[in-house]
Amino acid sequence: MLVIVCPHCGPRNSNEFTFLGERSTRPAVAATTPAAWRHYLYFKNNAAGEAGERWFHVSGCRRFLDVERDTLTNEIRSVRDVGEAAG
Amino acid sequence: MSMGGESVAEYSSPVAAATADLGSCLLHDESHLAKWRVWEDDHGVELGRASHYAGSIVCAVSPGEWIVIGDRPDAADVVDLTHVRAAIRLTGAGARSLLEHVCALDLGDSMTPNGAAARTLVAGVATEIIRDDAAGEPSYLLLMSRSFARSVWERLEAAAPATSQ
Amino acid sequence: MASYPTRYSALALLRKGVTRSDWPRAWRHHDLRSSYDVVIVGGGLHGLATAYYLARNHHITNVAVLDKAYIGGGGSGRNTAIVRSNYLTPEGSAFYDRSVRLYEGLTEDLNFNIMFEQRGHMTLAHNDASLRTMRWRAEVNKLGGIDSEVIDPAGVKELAPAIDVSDRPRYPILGALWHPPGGIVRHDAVVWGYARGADVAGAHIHQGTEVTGIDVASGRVTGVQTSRGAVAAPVVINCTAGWSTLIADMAGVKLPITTRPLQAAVTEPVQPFLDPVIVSGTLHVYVSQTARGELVFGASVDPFSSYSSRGSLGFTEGLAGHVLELMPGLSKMRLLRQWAGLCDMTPDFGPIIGPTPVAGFYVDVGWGTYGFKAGPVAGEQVAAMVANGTVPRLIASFGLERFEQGRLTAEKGAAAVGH
Amino acid sequence: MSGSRLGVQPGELIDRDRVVRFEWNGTEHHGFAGDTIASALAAGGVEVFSRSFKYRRPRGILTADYHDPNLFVQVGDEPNVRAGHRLLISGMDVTAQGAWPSLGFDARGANRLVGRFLAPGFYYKTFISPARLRPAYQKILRRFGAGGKIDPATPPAHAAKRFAHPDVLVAGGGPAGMAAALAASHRGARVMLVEENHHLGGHLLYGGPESAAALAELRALIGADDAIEVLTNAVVTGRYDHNWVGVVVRHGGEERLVKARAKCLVVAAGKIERPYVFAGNDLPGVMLSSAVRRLINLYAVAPGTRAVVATANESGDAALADLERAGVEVAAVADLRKSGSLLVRAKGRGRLTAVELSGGRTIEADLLVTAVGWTTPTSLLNMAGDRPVYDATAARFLPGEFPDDVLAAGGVVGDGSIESVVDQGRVAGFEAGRRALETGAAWQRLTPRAAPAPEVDTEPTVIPRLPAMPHPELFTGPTDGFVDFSEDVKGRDLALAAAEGYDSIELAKRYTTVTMGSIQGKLAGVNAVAVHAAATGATIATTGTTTWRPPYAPITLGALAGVDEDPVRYSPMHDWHDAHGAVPIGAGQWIRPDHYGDPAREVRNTRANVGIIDVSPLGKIDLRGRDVPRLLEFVYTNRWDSLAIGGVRYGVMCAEDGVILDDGVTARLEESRFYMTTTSSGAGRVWNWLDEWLQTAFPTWDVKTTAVTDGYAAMNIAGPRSRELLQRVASGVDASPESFPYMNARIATVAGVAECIVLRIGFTGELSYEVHVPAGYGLHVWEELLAAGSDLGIAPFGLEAQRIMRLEKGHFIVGQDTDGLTKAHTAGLAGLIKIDKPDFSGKPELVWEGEQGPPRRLVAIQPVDGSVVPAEASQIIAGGLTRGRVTSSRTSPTLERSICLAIVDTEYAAAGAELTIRLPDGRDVAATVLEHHAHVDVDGGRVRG
Repeated sequence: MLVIVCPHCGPRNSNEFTFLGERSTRPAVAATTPAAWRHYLYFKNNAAGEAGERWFHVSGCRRFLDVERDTLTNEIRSVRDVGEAAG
Repeated sequence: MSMGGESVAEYSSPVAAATADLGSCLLHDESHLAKWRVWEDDHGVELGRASHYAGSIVCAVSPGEWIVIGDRPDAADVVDLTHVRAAIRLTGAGARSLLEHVCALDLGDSMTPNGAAARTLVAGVATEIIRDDAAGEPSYLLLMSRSFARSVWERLEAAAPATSQ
Repeated sequence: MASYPTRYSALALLRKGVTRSDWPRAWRHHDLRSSYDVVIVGGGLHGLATAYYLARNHHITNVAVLDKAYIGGGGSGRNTAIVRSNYLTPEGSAFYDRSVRLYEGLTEDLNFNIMFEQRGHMTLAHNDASLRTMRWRAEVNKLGGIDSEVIDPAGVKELAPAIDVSDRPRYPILGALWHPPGGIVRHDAVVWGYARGADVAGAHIHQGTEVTGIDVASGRVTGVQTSRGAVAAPVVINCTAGWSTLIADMAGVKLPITTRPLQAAVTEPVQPFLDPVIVSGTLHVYVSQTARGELVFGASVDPFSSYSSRGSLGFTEGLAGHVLELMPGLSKMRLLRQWAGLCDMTPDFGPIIGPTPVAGFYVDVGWGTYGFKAGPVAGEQVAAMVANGTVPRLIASFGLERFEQGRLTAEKGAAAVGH
Repeated sequence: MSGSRLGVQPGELIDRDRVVRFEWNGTEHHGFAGDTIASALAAGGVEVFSRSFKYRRPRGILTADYHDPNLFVQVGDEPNVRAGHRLLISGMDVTAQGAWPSLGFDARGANRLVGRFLAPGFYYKTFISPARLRPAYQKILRRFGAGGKIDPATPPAHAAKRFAHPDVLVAGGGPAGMAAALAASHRGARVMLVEENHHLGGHLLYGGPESAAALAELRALIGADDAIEVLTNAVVTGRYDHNWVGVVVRHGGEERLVKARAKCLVVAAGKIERPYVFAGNDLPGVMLSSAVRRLINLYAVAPGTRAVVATANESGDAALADLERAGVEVAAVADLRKSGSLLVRAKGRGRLTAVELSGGRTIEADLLVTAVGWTTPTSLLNMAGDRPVYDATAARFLPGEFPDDVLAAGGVVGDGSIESVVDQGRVAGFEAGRRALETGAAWQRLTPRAAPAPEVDTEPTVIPRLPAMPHPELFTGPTDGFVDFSEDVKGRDLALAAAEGYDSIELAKRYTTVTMGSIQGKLAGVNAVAVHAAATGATIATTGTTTWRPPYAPITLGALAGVDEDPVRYSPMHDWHDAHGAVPIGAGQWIRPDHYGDPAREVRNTRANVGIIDVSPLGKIDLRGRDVPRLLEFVYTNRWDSLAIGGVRYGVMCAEDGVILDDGVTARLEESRFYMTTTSSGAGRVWNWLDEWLQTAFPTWDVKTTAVTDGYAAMNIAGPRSRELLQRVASGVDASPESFPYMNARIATVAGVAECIVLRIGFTGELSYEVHVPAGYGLHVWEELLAAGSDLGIAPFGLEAQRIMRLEKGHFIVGQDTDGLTKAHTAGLAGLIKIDKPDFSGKPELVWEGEQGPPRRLVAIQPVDGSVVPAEASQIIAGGLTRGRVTSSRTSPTLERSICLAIVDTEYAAAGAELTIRLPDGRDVAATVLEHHAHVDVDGGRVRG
């Protein structure tokens, strides 16, 4: 049971969150091709180490979060709300 | 649709009993309380806190929104949660240890002092927990989706025998 | 094909016992050659089976199997050793049916007792939807000539008396998919049997040899870099699990795979009481009792991707709760050991077998939670693909290209009722 | 002759005033309160407690504690009870395990004779052919399985779990652990102190007067400290990510799980005494020095009458002293620290009778005590990422590196006097407390609800090294013996395995099963490594240990399960259904009425008069804000901007891959207030889906979503007389078809309940109104509707009748008539896909599917023989291959014939096409494809009426 430090709720057990996988960018629908679109759908980096992920605090504040996690150690480097993810 | 509206209809509670005496603490069904969701608050209630205002409790468990328990607040957008959320109150010396059987949150005074509010899992159900001590006695108000209330109530009763140990 | 220096048999066992002489090595150490005809990355079940069938079926013996640690240390040694073929799609069930048939002959074929116990495989249905899926699988299986049928709760009770079939609102048992040919195998034995067979046929098994790079020149694979030096090879096959995307990345090939831990656990042994393999998709649990008397448990993959193969406490809690939902009498059994393996999940729960955009670089990956039961057939088909340079019909629908083309395989439904 | 009860010992744990009677293999025995099963039996002269797994050799006491591989017994319906740990209870029914037909005579003991032929992995080498006999072999092999019996009728033993948040969790209640707990508490930390045995103290319990004094003092201090929670007869089973720690608390056979998020974990697990590998080392009468010390000091049991002591350390010396004090004759002492002094072999048939020492000296004895060294239980440290390092001087593995939130104290890190161990533990605990408080303060700062974080000391304290004392490297003697007692693995077995190619320790472990038994290699681990290293010409250091995997000690499934149950959801009208003969059915988390006796009658009544169904589980989402229409345009495939106030529209949501996610109707109640309904199972998924798009893609849009599923009891009144019924109970709404047409919604007061939402929609293919009532008044309105409609022939109907009617109407159910690959075109929704919209979820895939045409289609079909109802999932075949499947099928009470929905390959989907359905019983039946999905109310006259 990982501890994820939610920026709004503080440290919480990971079973309060839904894992949505590595973040990916949605191609512009008007211009996309089947290959490009399906890479967006199916192909991830599957990084061994630093991964940029999206989690959802479904049983807490219901905010979507950008999580930087080391997939080898499960160490979590940072958790930010998608709203201020750039910050 | 809050209680005491013009309705003559008979209200029914989501749980079987109004109260349950679990020895070191009491369960009370307070589902009938009017509850509201708003996106503005002029009392300045901060995230993670709950405060009393003229008979109402205002709490914040998610950024930019508040839950009001009591009279309908005066706000642009108000969603009535009265029937959406059931309310169960645990009061008594053993309330915390009972809750610790079904809730992973650190309920100690440093992490969850009186007046703290949070949404978390209680008996596997997303629940707003408000620590609302009454006359120095530990008390927690739990709000959860109405259809789960019976399950949660029964889980609390099932855990009770173990609290002694 | 060369024969074993000492064939295994009861008689040989007796002879060794009397003369107190030792057995020859099951596989030998070799120097790493500077070039091989085929380099197989990954000394697990799939890699070793591929080497074995390359030699036995196609007389390709100048083959190296490279493993960064020891053979069978990955998914091959961490799975729950269940074999079945009652899949949802015609392609899927035909493929796994071939695997079951290979397993049935494997002990004699490899002259190594893999202890395949066909005690039957039972997938429980707790609601209309899963009962419907069971019937769907059974009907597809029957069309493919696979022994698979839907049975009622009484039938469940008869085959597995420990199961509680009493009527209850939450998880009643409405019936089950019954698959007599299914069963369990001693997983390590399969790895060792293939290793011994591949070794005697001339393949080189190099343990402790990590692949650090894959050489590609003008769209062709030319060899691999390893912790023990460079090896030239016109054909490189990625037979890894857990690390398959990292190996493919070395060749510049992207795979639609995410790596998830799959946990398993075993109890202390008790006297035999459970014959068939029991699976509940709804409760995400599968159970079998080994010849040693232990119960072996597995569940669904972890809720988030990770390369960490440490077990979690939450897994054992959920597992125990669900096992006791099925068999309440087991509450005093003790969980002895838990572990995790890495599973390569694909978007459609189908494997990825076939050529890649890099000529000579093949993949046999994406095996999710069911790579063990497919080991023999995957090895056989991949060997045929490499030897003949064409993709055999049996694996035609499992190619990498299907994802860009949007032609996903339909096992999605089956994976939900897993293992 | 056997052991027997001694006079009163200073530190004994037994209460001689309380005699406890129990049964052992059917004969009555007695012991004292405080006895373990094993100590009581030993006091009563029992020497053989079990038979070994492979060779069925008789086995006696080895370590006399929880981890004794020879003391597994059956207690009533509980298998594999540790007799060296479990306290005696009066009336206990204790039996030996795996000793069929009896402990004395064991037919399978014949195995011993053929031991030479049962080389490691012998089973891989035989039973190879003929294949037809293999199942028989397998049955025989299974008979040899170890372990006790489980009775499937055992009543479930579940105990509620609990969560804990100690600042410092100390694993191990010996001197170091107790000192660490006290120091951490003095620092201001809340401490949980966990001890595996029944009493705090570790080896101080049997260490003589000096130990006793120290123990008394430490216990007094801990007893007086409210900040320390002491859990005895409890064990830390695992350390998981981020210091999530499992603790099992035992009460006799019952176990209870505590899940602790420890800010700092102190591992003070002590040392485990290691057996010696030599011929006869498993004979009853051969014991470790710690076993002898436990038996004499804790239970006042003489372990033998004539002893040989082979010692290489202080523990053996102390055991020697204990024996002499207890009046046990010591025939010889072999000091293995002296060169040339050897322990050669133990002799005897079924029990020890003599011991051979160096120089051919053979001494008669019924007790052989060995003290040859220690194993460090680094299990918890390994789980924290530690890789132990072999220290040749100390002849044991010692901890290496582990994270900051884990510390080690006492025997796991080194040796020393009581003072030095206590002192090292004290400092470790002091520093653990500081780290924990620092973490706690950081968590308070990160937690809005928390109290203000206190100032904490950030100055680390250096923890003194506890040097590991030199110890001779004693693993195997001059003869071969058992390395693993629970698996019957000898040294030669490991050597043979290595010679056969299983030459990495992990391969050797898997091949010989060494360390894989029920004591998890606690005793065998290091000896196995030593033997394997010798066999492969490697060193112990380079060979390394095998991985310690959780749990540290086995946990019952009952403890892991606890009383947790997946939560169940009830409708506000649930009790009414119960009271009125509803047959319940689980639908996801909901318990719903499947029917009230006769679904067909319910259908006919609804079509003829009016029926009422509880559809409360239907997902409901309140949508507010200026930009709701933009959101609907994006998540649904069809158009929404034009929806008028009071209007209702049906929509389908697709995921980005074009696969149907959910469907439902959405009403516009006010300019900026919408009311979305979803499938019951999709309610949560859809709410999350909306919020995900709003938060990640459209953060500036003015849309507020609130799940209100539970806020409204929903009941659908359907049938030709439903309008009349509504008119009777509803006020504030004109129900006439002109002012309240199909696909419209109104706010109304129903049966006196204001703020009800009434939707005129028709899932059943009837004129019908869905009344959504504030949940607390649901039962009231439900009963009022039934009363008001009694003369209209109203009757409730359940899920089954609804399924039949929706099938008659040809409405598909997402997840039943569609699957994980069904895109919108396949479901025949082309008309609802507006690709002229600039963007919506899944648009590209739907555009491409539209261009290529779907490979499969959802169609309505009817078997030619209307009396045949093809089971759902029956395959549609052509040329022996599957071309599709029946997704829904029922007998239509309205048409009095079978009707179906099916997904078929497009080439077979044309209206009028003749199909062949293969029934589960193997028969083939013919069926025809209809033009529309609807079998009933094809023109929509009923719903629109």
